[in-house]
Amino acid sequence: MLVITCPNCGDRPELEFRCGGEAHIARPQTPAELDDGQWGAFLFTRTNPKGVHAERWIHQHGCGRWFNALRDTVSDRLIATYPMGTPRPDAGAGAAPSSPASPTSQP
Amino acid sequence: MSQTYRLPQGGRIDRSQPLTVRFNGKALQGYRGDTLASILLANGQHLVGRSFKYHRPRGILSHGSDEPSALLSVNWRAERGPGFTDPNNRASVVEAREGLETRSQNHWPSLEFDLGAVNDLLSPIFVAGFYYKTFMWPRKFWDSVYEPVIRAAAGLGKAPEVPDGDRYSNRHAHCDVLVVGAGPAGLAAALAASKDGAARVILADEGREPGGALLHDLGSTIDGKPASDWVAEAVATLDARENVVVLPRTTAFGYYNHNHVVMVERVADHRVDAAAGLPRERLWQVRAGRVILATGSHERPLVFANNDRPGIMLAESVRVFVNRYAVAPGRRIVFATSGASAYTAALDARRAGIDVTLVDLRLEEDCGPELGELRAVGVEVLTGHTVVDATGRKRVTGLVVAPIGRDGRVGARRTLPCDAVGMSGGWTPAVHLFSQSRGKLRFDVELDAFVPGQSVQAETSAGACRGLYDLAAVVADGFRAGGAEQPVEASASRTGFQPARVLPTDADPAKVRAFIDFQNDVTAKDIKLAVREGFESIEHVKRYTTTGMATDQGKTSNMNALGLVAGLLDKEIPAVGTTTFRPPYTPVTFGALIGPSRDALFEPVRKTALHQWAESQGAAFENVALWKRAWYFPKAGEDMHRAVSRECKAVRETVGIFDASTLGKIEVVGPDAAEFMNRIYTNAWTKLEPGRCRYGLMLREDGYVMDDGVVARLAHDRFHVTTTTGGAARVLQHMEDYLQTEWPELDVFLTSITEQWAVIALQGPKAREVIAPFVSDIDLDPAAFPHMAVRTGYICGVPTRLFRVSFTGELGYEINVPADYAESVWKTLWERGQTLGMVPYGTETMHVLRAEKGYIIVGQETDGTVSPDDLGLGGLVSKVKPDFIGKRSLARPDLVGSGRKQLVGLLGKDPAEVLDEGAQIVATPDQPVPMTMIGHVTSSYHSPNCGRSIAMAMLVDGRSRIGETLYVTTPSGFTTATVCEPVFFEPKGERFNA
Amino acid sequence: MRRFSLTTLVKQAMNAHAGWERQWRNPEPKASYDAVIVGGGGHGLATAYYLAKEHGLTNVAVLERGWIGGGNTGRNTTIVRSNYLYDESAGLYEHAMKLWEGLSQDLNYNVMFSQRGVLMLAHNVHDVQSFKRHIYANRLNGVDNEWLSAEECKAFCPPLTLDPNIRYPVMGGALQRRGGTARHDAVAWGYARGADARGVDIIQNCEVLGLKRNRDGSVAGVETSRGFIGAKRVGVVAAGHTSVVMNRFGLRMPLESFPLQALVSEPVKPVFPCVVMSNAVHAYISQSDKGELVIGAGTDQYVSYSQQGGIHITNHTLDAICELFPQFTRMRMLRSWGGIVDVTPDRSPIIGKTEVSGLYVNCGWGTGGFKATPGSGHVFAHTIATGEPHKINAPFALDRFRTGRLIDEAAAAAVAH
Amino acid sequence: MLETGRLARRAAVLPAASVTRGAVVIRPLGAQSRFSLRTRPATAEALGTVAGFTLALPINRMSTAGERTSLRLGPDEWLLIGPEAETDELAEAVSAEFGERVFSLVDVSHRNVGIEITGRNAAHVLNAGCPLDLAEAAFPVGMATRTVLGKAEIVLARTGVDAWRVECWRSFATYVHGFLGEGALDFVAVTG
Repeated sequence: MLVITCPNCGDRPELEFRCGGEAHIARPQTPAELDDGQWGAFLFTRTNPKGVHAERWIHQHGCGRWFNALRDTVSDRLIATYPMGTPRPDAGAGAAPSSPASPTSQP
Repeated sequence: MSQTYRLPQGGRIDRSQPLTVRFNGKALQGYRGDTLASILLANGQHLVGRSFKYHRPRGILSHGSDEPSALLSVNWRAERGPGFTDPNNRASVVEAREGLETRSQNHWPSLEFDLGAVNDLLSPIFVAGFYYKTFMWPRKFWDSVYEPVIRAAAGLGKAPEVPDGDRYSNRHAHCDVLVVGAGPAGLAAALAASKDGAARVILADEGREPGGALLHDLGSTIDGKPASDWVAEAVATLDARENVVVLPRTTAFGYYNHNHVVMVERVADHRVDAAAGLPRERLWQVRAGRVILATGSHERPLVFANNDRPGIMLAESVRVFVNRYAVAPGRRIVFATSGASAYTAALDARRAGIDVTLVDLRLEEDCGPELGELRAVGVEVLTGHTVVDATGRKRVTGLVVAPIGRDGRVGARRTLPCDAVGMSGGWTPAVHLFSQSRGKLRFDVELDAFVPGQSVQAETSAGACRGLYDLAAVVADGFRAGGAEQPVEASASRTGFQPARVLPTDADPAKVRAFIDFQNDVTAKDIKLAVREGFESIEHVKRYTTTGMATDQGKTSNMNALGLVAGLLDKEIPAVGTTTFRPPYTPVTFGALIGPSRDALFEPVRKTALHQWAESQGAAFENVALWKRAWYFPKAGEDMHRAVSRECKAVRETVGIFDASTLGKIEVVGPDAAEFMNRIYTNAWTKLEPGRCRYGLMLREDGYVMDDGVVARLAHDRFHVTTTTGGAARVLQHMEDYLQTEWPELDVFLTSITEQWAVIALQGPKAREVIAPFVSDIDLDPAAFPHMAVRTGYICGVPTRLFRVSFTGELGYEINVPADYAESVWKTLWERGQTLGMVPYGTETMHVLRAEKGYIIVGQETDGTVSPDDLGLGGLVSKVKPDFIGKRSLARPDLVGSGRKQLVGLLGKDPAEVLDEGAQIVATPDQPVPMTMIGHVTSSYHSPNCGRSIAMAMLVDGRSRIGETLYVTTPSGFTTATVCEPVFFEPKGERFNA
Repeated sequence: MRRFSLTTLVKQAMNAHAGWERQWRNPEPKASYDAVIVGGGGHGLATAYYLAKEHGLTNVAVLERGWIGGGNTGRNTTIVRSNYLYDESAGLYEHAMKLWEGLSQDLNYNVMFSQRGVLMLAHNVHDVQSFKRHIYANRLNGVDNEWLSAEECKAFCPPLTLDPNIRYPVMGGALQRRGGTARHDAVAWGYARGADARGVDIIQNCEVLGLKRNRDGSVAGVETSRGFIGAKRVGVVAAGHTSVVMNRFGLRMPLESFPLQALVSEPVKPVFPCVVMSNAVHAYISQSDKGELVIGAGTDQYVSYSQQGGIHITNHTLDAICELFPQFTRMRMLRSWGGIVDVTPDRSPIIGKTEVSGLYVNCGWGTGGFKATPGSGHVFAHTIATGEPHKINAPFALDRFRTGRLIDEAAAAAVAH
Repeated sequence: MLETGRLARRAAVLPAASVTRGAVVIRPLGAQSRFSLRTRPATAEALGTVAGFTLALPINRMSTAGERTSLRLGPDEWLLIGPEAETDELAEAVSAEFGERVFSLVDVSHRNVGIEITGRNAAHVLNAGCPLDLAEAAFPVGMATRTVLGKAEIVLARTGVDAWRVECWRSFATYVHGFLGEGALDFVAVTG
C-alpha cells in the first residue's frame, strides 16, 4: 500500500485514493476535428512507461481533489505530486522527492 | 517414563508449572516455557511426521520458524468444540500449554507404520519432474486415475472442515523506527533508537520473549554481564520507555511498498485462559519512518546420505534444546560441522552431561581455537572427516564418517553410534525482509552468503542478517543502526565456517539420497538431474525440483541448493541467481489477513430508511450493489410469481408504493450548472425551466451508455440529478473527474444527496388521492403540477422534493423526504393507501411495469457496448450541441455502421412461456454449430397487465425486423418469437398525464 | 529428442537417470533468422513451436530477457476455460481449449491439464441473467457451459457454503466441465522442448533493445543485449513489457501494465475438487496437485512493473474467499507473488499486424492469458507465417481501437477473466 | 387536508444507547443539522466566517463555536454542523451572508450519522480499520478529515485527546458502528 502525498492533505495511505491513469492527456478542444485514428489514440493509447510515470490521482476518501503525481513504475517510489493543470515537473534523474505538504498547509 | 530426556536443571522453563499436551492421543508432560518440540524431545519422541513425497520418517530439524519437518495438526481449544483445529503447525514454534491436542500428519494408517512409505521404495522412479515424463496415456487417465492418486499422496495435513471459532483483529500503526527482531542487534537498535523520547519505536520479535539467540547463550557476556542479564536490562529499559512498544510473538512477514511492514501477533493461542472475545491473532500493518532489520540468520544443514533421519538436527538447535529448554535431544550426540559455532553447541551439550563427539570437515589446521577448547574438556574431535551415511530409520542410531585425504579421497568408514546428531554447514543471513523491500542482495564470498546490498526503502540491516556473527560486532551494529554508535565489549564468539555443499562420499553419488529440501523430499541427486536436463537458472531448478517451495520456503535449503547448482555449472553463485523473496516470511493465517472483514463486517450492508418496514411486511430482498432492496412482498402462500402479478395489477388498477431510495442523487449547484449538464449528458439542459424534469442519458467518452436518470431543475443554478442504484458512485466520480480536470473554470459544485433523501414512489391512478391530504405548499392539480415536474413543499409536515415522474407509465410521484422521516411518512401514506387498495411493491414489479412500457434499465438492456441509437434513444442525443462526453465516439465507423444490435420487443409464440433472460436469438436453428447469433433477450417477464409473456431484446438490425419470427434458445432447445416494438402496454403513453 | 514415457522413465531409473538429455539447448544466437519471437513465455514459445510444427518455419529464435516461463506464465493461477460470451472470444479460447485437450500428448510432455471443471458463481439476479446469456451463447458456439442450481454447485464443490445469511448468497453457477487447470511451468518447458527439437533456438538472457528496419520500412532485425540479430519477421509477445519493447521500436500501444497478485496456501490433503470463480466477491480458487490452495487476487490500481502490489489487495481477496469458504480462515498463506499484466481498453487481447511491415504483436491478455496459450501461439504463428491473421484472431486486430469494434467481455458480462 | 399538520417523526438508524467495551465507549449521536458547503477558497478566506461557522481554517481542521462546528474537509469543502432545530435558520443565514458570491449549500442532515467514540484505547479501535496515524502529533485535537474505516468512508474528527467523532453516511452507519464495536473487543479482557 503506497503512501501518497496529497497536495492538500499531505501524506496519506493509498486506500484513500483512486488512480486515474496517465496524466497530461488533455481532452481535445474540438473532438469533431479529430480523425478516427487521432480520436482512438486520445481514448486508448497510453505511454505505460517502465520508469517515471506521470499519472492522475484523486484523494477520493479525503479532500476529494484530483492531482497529478510522478511515480517510478519500477520502484513504485513517489517522486512528486503537483496540482492539476500545472506542467509536469522535471522528472530527471536525481529529482528530489517532493516535500510532503503539511496537513495544515493552505491551498 | 515421563520426560526422561529432561535435564535436571536449567532452562528458561518454569518447572513449577507442569502441563500436559497430547500427541497422537498420548499424554506428554512438559513445563510452561516449552514448545511442542521441546516437549516431544523431552519425552524421547523424535519421530514426529512423514515427509511429503516419500513418506520417510521425519523428526525435528530445528528450534525455530525454519523447521521444515516437524509439522503437526493442532487442536487448540478442543474444549470449545470444533473450529479450532489447523494443520501444518511447526512444533518448534508452538508454545506448549495445557490442553493442546496435536497429531502428526501425512501417514496412513499410523505414524509408526505408514503404507505411503512404499513411495520411498519407488524413489528411483519418483525423481524430480518424473510426472512431466509420464502419465500421458491413455489420455483420459490423467483426470480419472493418475492425478487423483498423486493428489491423495500429496498435501501434508488436513484442511479445517468447519468454520473458525476464533476472531482475528487488525491494527494500523505508525512509528518512526520499527525494529524487526529482538536479538542482540535488535535490542541494541531499539535501545539506541528510542533514546530520544520523541521517536516512536516498535520492537517486534517472533519469539515468546525478546532476546533471540541470547536466550540460549549461557556463556557469553556483554559489557561484563552475562548475556541473559544484558537482555533483561535492555528489556526493562525499553519497557520503561513510553515511546517504545515491544511486541513479542509478532512475526514481521511482509515488507511492502513505502515502508509498509505487516506483522502478525499471536495473541491467544498460547493462553490457556484466553477470554472468548480475545483475537487469536492480530495483524499489525505498520508504516514506519525507518525500519531496522535485525532478523538474524539460519543454520545450514549438511547434505549427506540419510541426513533426514529423526534425531538429526541442526547443531544450534541442539544447543537451544539443551540450554533453553533443558532437554537432551540424545544421550550420545555426534556433532558434524564445517564451522566453529557447532563447537559451542558441543561444549554446552558436554557441560549438560551429554556424551559428545564432533566431526569436522575442516582440516586440523583450518580450525580455530575452538578445536582446542573442545578437546580440552575431553571431547573426541575428528577433523578432516566427512559424513557418508546415517544409520537407523525412525531414529538415528549412528553416523558413518570417514577421513578425507589430502587428495580428496574418502578413507575408511567408521560408524559413530549415537541417538542424536547436531549438524552445521554454516550460516545464512535472513535477508528475506530486506529482499522483500526490494533491496538488492550482494553475494559475499567470504561469508558464502547473500547479504543486503543497496537499500531501496528507508531501511537498515543490523547484526547477523547482514553477516555479522561475532557478538560484540552484532551488538555494536545494532547500536549503530539505531543511531547511537557506542563501544561494546563482549566475549568472543566462535564464528567462521567452510562452505560445505554435498559432502564428499565414497558411495556412488547416483545412489545417495542426501536431502536438501527436507519437506519436499528434494535430494542432491534431483538437483543434479535438473541441471543435466538444462534447468540452469535457480528459478528453473526450484520449479523443476520444488526445492525451496515447501512451507519453510527454503530457509534451510536455499543456499545448499544454490551452491550445488553453481558447482555443477562451474559458475559463481550470483551467476546462477538468487530467489527474490516474497511475502510471507512464515505462513500467515487467512484469518489474520482478513481481520474483522467477516460475517456481518465482510462488506457493508446498505439498507434504506424503509427497510425495516419492508422486513416487517415479509418482503423478500435482493442485493443490488451494496444495497438490500425489497424484491417483492409475498402474502401468505404466495410465491414470487403470484406476488409480482398481484403487485403489477394493483399498481395499474389502484396504486402501489415503492421504495426508490437507493437511486443515486446528486445536487449540482452553481451558476454554470446548466452548462455542466450540457457537457455531461447527451441532451440539452439550458432550456429546461426550473420546476421541470427531464430524462437524461449519459455516455462514457467511448460513446457507450453509462447511466441514465431523471433530472429535476430546482432553480436556475440547481439541479437534482438521479442515477441508477449501482451507478451512483461511478457517476459522481465521472462528473467530478471532468469538472476538476477538464473544466475547472466552471462554477459548479457536486454533492451526493443519495442518503439525504429517502424516496417513496407512489404509482398508479390513485396516487394523487393517496398523497393529497398530506401535502402542503404544493398545488397538486395536474395543470399546475404536470407530468415531469418537480415541486418543493411539505408532506406530513416535513420538507419534500416532490417529483411527478413515472417509471410505470401511470400517474406517479416520487416523494423525496429527509431519510429519518421516511418511515413515518411512508406509514402515514400506507395507512391511507390501504383504504384505496394500495399495495407495496418491490423491484421485480418495478421491472415488469417498466418493461410493459418499454423503458430500459441501464445494466440490463445495456451492457457497456450499447449506444443511444441502439436503444432507440437517438432522439435524446443533441444534434445541436457541439460537444458532450462521448459525442465524438458516436461517429466512429463501428458505431454508425449497420449490423448493430438494436432494442426490440419480443413476443413468444406461447404467451404462457417466459423466455429466459440471456437467451440467444438465431434466424434459424437449422445451422451447424457455431451458429450465427443475432441477438439476445435482455428482459423477460410474465406481464399480468398484458395477460401474456413479454420480452425485450437486443437484435442485430432489430428495428428493420419488426414482424419477423425468430428462434430463441430455451434450456432444452428453441422456441419461436415475433419481433415487435418494445412497448407492450398502452403504447400511446397518456396515463401518466392523469 | 528422447521421448518421455513410463518405459523410458523406468529404464532411466535403473540407470540412475544418467541418460536424460537437456530439454532444450542453450545456443548462441545466429546472425539472422527467418523469424524472431521476442518473449520466452508460454505464448512466445508456443508461437515458435507452431511456426516450426505447422508452418515448417524452423529457422526461428525465441529471445528471452531472463529465463523462459519466468513472467506471467510462471505466475498465474493456471485456470483454463473457454466459456466466453462473444463469438470472437469463444472462438479464440475454444480453439485453445481443443489444443489443451491434446497438448500433453502433442508435446510428449505432461502439462497436467486437469479438466476438473470451472464453476463461476452467481450471487445476484444480474449474475444469473448474465451467466445464462453466456451459457446460451456458448451452446450455440459449441462450447460446454451449463447452469447449476445452488444445491448442484454445492454438490460439485462441497466446501462451498450455501448459508443464506452470507453477504451474497450463492444463487447458482455456470459450470464448464472441460475447464480446469494445468501445470504452468510445464507448458513453457514442454513448448520449449518441442520447439527446440524442431530446430528453434531458445536464447535466454537476451534482452531486445531496438528494431532495425529496411529502407522500405520493413523489419530488418532486432538489436539485443547480445548484439544485432537479423530477422525477416519479428513477433513481439512480451506480455507486461510489450509497451516497453514497442516503445523501443518507436510504437505506442493501447496498453497499461498492472500488478496482479496471487497466492497459495500451505499444502493440505485434497479438499477442493474444482476451480471456483466469483466475480461478485472478486475471487478465484483451486487446489494444486501438490495440495496448495491457489488463489488469485485482483490487480492494483496503478501502472507498475514492480511485480509487487499492496497487501490490501491480498486481504480483500482472502476475505472474499473466506466468505464463500468460511472454514478456510485457519489455512495459511504460504507464498504470494505478483505478475505484470498488460491490459487493453476492452480487456481483450491484440493479436495481429502492426503498422510496420514484418512486425507482429500478441499482447493485452490482461489477467486471462494462460488459458489461451496454445491457441494464442497457434494463431499468432499463422499470422507470422502467412503475413495475415488467422480468421480466429482477425477480430483481435489493433485497428479495433480506431473503429470502435471493441470486444468488451468485461463490460458485457462483468465477469472476471 | 385533515392531517397536514401532523409532523412526521424522526427514526434514527442507530439505537441511541452507548456500547461500552473495556474503557471504550461508542455512542451514537443524536440528530443535528448538517450542510455541505462548497465555495472557492478565496471566497471563504474573504468571508472568514458565515453564520457563526468559521471557514478560514486550514484544510483538515475543525472549529467549534457554541453549537456550531465547521470542518474543512478540502480546499473548497466544509461540513457545517449545528443544532437540529436551527436547520432552516442556518441555511438562510449562510445563504444571506454569501449573497451574490458563488457557493453551494446542500442540506445533508439526514445523509450523515454521527458516532462518538471515547476512551483511552479509542484511537486503537479506530486503527482497526482506519489507516491514518492517529497519534496526537500526527492527528491533533481539532483535526478533521475524510478517510476510511474498513470498507466504509468516514469523516473522522478528534474532539479531545481521547474523544473522536465519526461521521458516515446513513446506510453505512450499522457497519461503522458494528466495526467499532468489534474492534473494541480487543480491549475487553485478555483472560476469561
